[in-house]
Amino acid sequence: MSTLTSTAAKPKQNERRVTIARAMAEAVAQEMRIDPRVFVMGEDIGQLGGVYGNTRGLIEEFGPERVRDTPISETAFMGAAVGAASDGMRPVVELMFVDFFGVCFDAIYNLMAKNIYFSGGEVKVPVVLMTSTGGGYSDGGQHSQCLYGTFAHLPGMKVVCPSNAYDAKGLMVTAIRDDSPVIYMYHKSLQGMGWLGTEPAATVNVPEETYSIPFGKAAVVREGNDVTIVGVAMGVHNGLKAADKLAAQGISAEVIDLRTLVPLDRDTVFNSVKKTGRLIVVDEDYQSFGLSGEIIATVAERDLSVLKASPQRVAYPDIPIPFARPMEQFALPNPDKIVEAFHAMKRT
Amino acid sequence: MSTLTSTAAKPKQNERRVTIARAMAEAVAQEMRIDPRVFVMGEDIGQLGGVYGNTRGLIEEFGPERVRDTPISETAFMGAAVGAASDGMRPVVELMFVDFFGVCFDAIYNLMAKNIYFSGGEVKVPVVLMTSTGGGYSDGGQHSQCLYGTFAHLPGMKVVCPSNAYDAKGLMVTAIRDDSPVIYMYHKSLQGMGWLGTEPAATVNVPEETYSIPFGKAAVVREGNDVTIVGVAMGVHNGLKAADKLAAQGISAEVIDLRTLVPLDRDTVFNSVKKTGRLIVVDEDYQSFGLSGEIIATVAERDLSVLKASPQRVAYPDIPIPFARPMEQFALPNPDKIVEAFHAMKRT
Amino acid sequence: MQPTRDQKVWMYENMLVSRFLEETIEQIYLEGKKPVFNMANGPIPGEMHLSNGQEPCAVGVCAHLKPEDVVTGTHRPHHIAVAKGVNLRKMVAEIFGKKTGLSGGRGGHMHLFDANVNFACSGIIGQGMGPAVGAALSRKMQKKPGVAVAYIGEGAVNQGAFHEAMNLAAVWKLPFICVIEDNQWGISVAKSASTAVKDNSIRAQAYGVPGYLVKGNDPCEIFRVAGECIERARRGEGPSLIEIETSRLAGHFMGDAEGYRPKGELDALRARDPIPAMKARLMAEDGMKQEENDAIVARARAKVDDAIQFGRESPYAQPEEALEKVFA
Amino acid sequence: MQPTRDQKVWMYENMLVSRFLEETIEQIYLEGKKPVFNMANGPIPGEMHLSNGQEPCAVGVCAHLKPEDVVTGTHRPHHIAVAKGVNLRKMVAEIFGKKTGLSGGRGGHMHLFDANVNFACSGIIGQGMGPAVGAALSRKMQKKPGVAVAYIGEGAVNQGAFHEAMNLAAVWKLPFICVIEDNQWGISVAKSASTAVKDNSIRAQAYGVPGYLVKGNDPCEIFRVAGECIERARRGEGPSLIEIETSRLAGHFMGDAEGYRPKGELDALRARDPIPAMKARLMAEDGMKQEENDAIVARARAKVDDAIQFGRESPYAQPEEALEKVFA
Ligand SMILES: Cc1ncc(C[n+]2csc(CCOP(=O)(O)OP(=O)(O)O)c2C)c(N)n1
Ligand SMILES: Cc1ncc(C[n+]2csc(CCOP(=O)(O)OP(=O)(O)O)c2C)c(N)n1
Ligand SMILES: [Mg+2]
Ligand SMILES: [Mg+2]
Repeated sequence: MSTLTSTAAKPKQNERRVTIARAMAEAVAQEMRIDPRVFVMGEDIGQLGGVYGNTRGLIEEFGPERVRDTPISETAFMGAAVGAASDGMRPVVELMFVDFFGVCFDAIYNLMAKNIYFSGGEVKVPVVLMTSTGGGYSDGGQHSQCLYGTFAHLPGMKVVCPSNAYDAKGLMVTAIRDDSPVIYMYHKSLQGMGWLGTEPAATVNVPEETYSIPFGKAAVVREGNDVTIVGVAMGVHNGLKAADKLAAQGISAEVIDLRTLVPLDRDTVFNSVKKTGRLIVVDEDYQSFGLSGEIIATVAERDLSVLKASPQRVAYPDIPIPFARPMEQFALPNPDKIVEAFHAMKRT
Repeated sequence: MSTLTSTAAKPKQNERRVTIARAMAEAVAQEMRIDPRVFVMGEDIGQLGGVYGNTRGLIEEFGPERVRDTPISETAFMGAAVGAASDGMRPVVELMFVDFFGVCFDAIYNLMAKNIYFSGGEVKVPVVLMTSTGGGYSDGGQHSQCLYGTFAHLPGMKVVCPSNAYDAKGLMVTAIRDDSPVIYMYHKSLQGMGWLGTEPAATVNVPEETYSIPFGKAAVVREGNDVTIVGVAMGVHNGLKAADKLAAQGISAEVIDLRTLVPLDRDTVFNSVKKTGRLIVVDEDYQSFGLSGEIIATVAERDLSVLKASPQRVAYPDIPIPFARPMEQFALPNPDKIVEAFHAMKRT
Repeated sequence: MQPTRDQKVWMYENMLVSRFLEETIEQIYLEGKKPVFNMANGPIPGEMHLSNGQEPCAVGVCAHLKPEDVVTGTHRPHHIAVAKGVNLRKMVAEIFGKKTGLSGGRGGHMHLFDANVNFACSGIIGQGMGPAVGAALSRKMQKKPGVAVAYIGEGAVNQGAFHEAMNLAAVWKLPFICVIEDNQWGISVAKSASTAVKDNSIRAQAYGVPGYLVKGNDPCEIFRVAGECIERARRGEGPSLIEIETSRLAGHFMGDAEGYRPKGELDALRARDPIPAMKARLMAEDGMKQEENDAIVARARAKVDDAIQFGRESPYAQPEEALEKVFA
Repeated sequence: MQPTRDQKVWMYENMLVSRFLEETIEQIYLEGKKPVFNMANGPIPGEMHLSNGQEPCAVGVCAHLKPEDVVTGTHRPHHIAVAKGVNLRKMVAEIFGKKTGLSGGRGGHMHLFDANVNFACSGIIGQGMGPAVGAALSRKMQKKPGVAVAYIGEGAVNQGAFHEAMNLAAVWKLPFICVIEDNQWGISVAKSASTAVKDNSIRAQAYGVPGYLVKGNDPCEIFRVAGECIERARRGEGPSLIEIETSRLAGHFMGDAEGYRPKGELDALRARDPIPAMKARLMAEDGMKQEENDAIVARARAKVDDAIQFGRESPYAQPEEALEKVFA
């Protein structure tokens, strides 16, 4: 099991507390200072500082050559990121909402993700693709999706999903330094943008100096003995809140933040379930054919005998995301649903 | 459990045996005859009859107005299919290789798949999107994928994957008559095109008259007691061959052809595993975050106690598809791997 | 082709309906969002793209259209929906997310579908193009009357969908018109920073179709040009393209601080607000008196008030209705 | 800008290398595929898109390029790769799927990458555009010399990627050239059925960049026009577009029965085969004698034979090497 744990749960007096948005921008800026090959491009990432604040301050420091607003031409600029990366640059490129992937997915999954393989490793593709995920604020079915499973399913891309600012910074540094494409998925409601109704626990102490967090190391963000709750991004916060509720019922839940989906830290999940015997996967992405199934299968195929009860999932139902608040909130995972899932588990 | 079974296994004397390609074209032609709203569009589906033969003969009978070769503009013509369908037509549209979905996926998954929902059911979107899947003939990493999980993960599309010509015809008729979008995925190596090294067992007796096969009904294509092998398309044939090999070892395998991934016949899978206690999922799509995990989770979450051993998957590894024959064949699922998986199962 | 007096009045009134609607939505949108602006709160949550200033693009084109004609709007669809005759009560109820809305609250303001008047839209840039071309194809194949119009922003013209759909419509000679609303901005990015040509009308040449540039944000001039294009399409002579220079009088969406706007731009645009201009013109050229104006204004106001009241007072769908209507 | 005699000879020789390569591949491809043609069989399995007839497009442009310049090819890449100076042995080994190939056999004939001469390609229509524009951006940002050329078929021009990338290159004034190989066919679909304009060169106007049409499939004329575009790009004056009328002398891919070709077309095209024409020209205009020709032919043949032998005799990678090189 990984010994890394999130600092999310330990606020201290007078410490510097930073939003994910700022942690991302800080990581990018620090890398841009030491590496002239790093540059940023995307829609409204210049003067506007990114719709979600994650490029704020960059154009002021680095100018419009290295912080490039693009036309609304995702196929062209995703393809351009691939070409620039193969030519020695290290683009950090933004897809404003992950929901827009469909207009440019060929450039992402047929070029960005495969050119290393197609070149037998002779060509490197150090692209970081930042993209916003998540709903909960009534933005409708084309602006609220997570699509974790969609990206994690297709080989050739590393997939990062931070749940807090500390991880956001360290994972961004690792992403920029990686010679392979990294899809960096940040959840809008964790960004620390008040106008999106942010989850406060995502804003945590973040060291000013540069540091990196390795990919493929899940964090056990809360230890427990009776059930393992696995998630990413908002799912981690839902898991932690559910763990509080379960604790009030005398049930001790362990909460795992996968942090990266590719590579996936299957060992940490398996070892935790081996200890607790029970598994709940929380996923804000669509339920079927995605993350939740994969995590359950990961445990079941390795050794079914570690499971003391039927594993459960609390995921987004297989429906487009509705606009109206009551319908959207009904469909989203939440702590109560996790608690219910625990009690609904069929014991073997 | 469904009582429908495939006719694949029962060849008779003098019967009409038909390839999947021809079964598809026949179903489309029969529907075009009775319904003037049905038309076909795509690349090279006119005079060429489709690269995979599945529109052969249509332009001769119905002319170029109803059988339309398109420019290489998938975003435009997929979008046009949506617009035409909402305007009362019933387009059957071809994406030549499923691998190309990335150039037009927004039109598919943000429009085609969601407009019914976004209109509260007021708008219908009767599109059939036919697309070829699969490798095994050294066509490289942009022309050999299956992507079952990618399509099945995203809500709003029905997903059909026939394994034989009988099902291909009946499922096509159902697809054309459905008022919702249907992704009809046909496997190149089952098409009965000699130049693709076809699997002969996919070419079966097909009635001349029109018939339909309901979606969401898996077929138990072989009954057995010791292990359940679940797959679609080529996976079914691999499963059947593995079942023969297992039978020679005294092991009785049940083989399930899911036939449609959305809707997914979870009951048939669960009931079979309840009987056999063992589960192997065969998938030519990438292993992680896809079909194989979903099927395992489906059984595990419903009632873990039906499983007598750790379920296994024989799927495509999480790598782009290599060109060279030895590497590609190494990576593909095959009957021997299924037999091995059976023996590797950890008993609880 | 010049609009008749009735057509001018129709355009004026629909511009007013659209503007009153936006102004009312603006107020209601801010309910529950003060002192802290949080998009998730209030009676109208989520993103809100207002169309203030762009009304001429909607009325000048739609004045020629019948319910049978097809229109696809953008992420900024209200003015177009109003001009196309979308059921206003249901539309407002949809914007509130209510059960009585066009989709029962599943869609929201970027997803307004009214099959009765053949209106649809999408929140994805450029993606109204393909469906409109498909509807045009459907009419041609069925030999049914009707043209299809796709609205698109000047920023969206740089999206591949524009190119593919224009070419397809031209190759197949479909009754299709692409209307570009050039408000000079794609969120914070100026047209000059995103577009290699000054006028998108020149891009019509890439498809061998007529291309027009309409300056001045003038409903009558738009009417004239759109009339030609639509007649052409109705005659079966194929597609055309119109770029309209218009103005975005609001932020990209509500909450946009617009720090990127050059100082003075907004004031200059407001001074050229097309609605007072239209009023002045009707008075000057068409003998409209203040009373007639007041009556038009009152009618427009009443329509909006009625729709707003309907939307506000309608109930939400049951939460679990979210699970319905995924398939037809 | 006219080619020197040396440049003409270089072009001629590279056309020969390319043609001999295709002819040899054609033969080997059919091994194991008779009597039943099954793409999966033989020493070279999979799809095979030959470039016979299109050699002038490759040599006329690449004659101006240095190894540092960037080229992206299409699904039909051999002639371009040859002219760009891709390591021929490794390229042929890749086409055979061997361990000694450019990617160790992972890519295959539609995925030829040679970082030493900055060549890449993709099997997806139009998707060479973005990467070439990105490479051009990289050079501009790094203030390093080098232009980027994207090849694309006339059918692929109707793909959104073309439009987006042209606009991006133009807005950012990048050292980029788009070369359209117009062989009149996209598989079985004629240009007239897919493209709303007769000449794609007119589409340059949609991006405010120079557009050229080169007729006659003539390497020297292509050289002249490409030279202007490339010089322009090197001077920092931005992108341009060239459409070349060329001919596809083979099927779309091997196994294509070409039932869609009008009768006589192929014979007419073969009568205008650019390689004999170039030979005749060198003899007529540049005093090339039969001996010199024979020497050139022999050199070209030897290069191909050597590469083919290398490819054939090289071993395959171990099957499990398929699992390597997914990430850098
Ligand atoms: C494919 C895609 N990319 C990006 C966006 C985000 N986005 C929404 S509106 C907008 C600007 C659109 O500009 P324009 O087309 O000029 O329309 P306007 O907002 O000015 O009306 C952008 C970039 C989107 N919705 N879809
Ligand atoms: C996005 C996409 N759509 C379709 C195809 C299938 N396809 C391969 S080559 C081809 C025709 C290309 O025509 P053109 O661009 O003129 O090039 P040519 O083959 O004539 O060299 C098509 C449709 C593809 N590879 N990618
Ligand atoms: Mg705009
Ligand atoms: Mg061509």
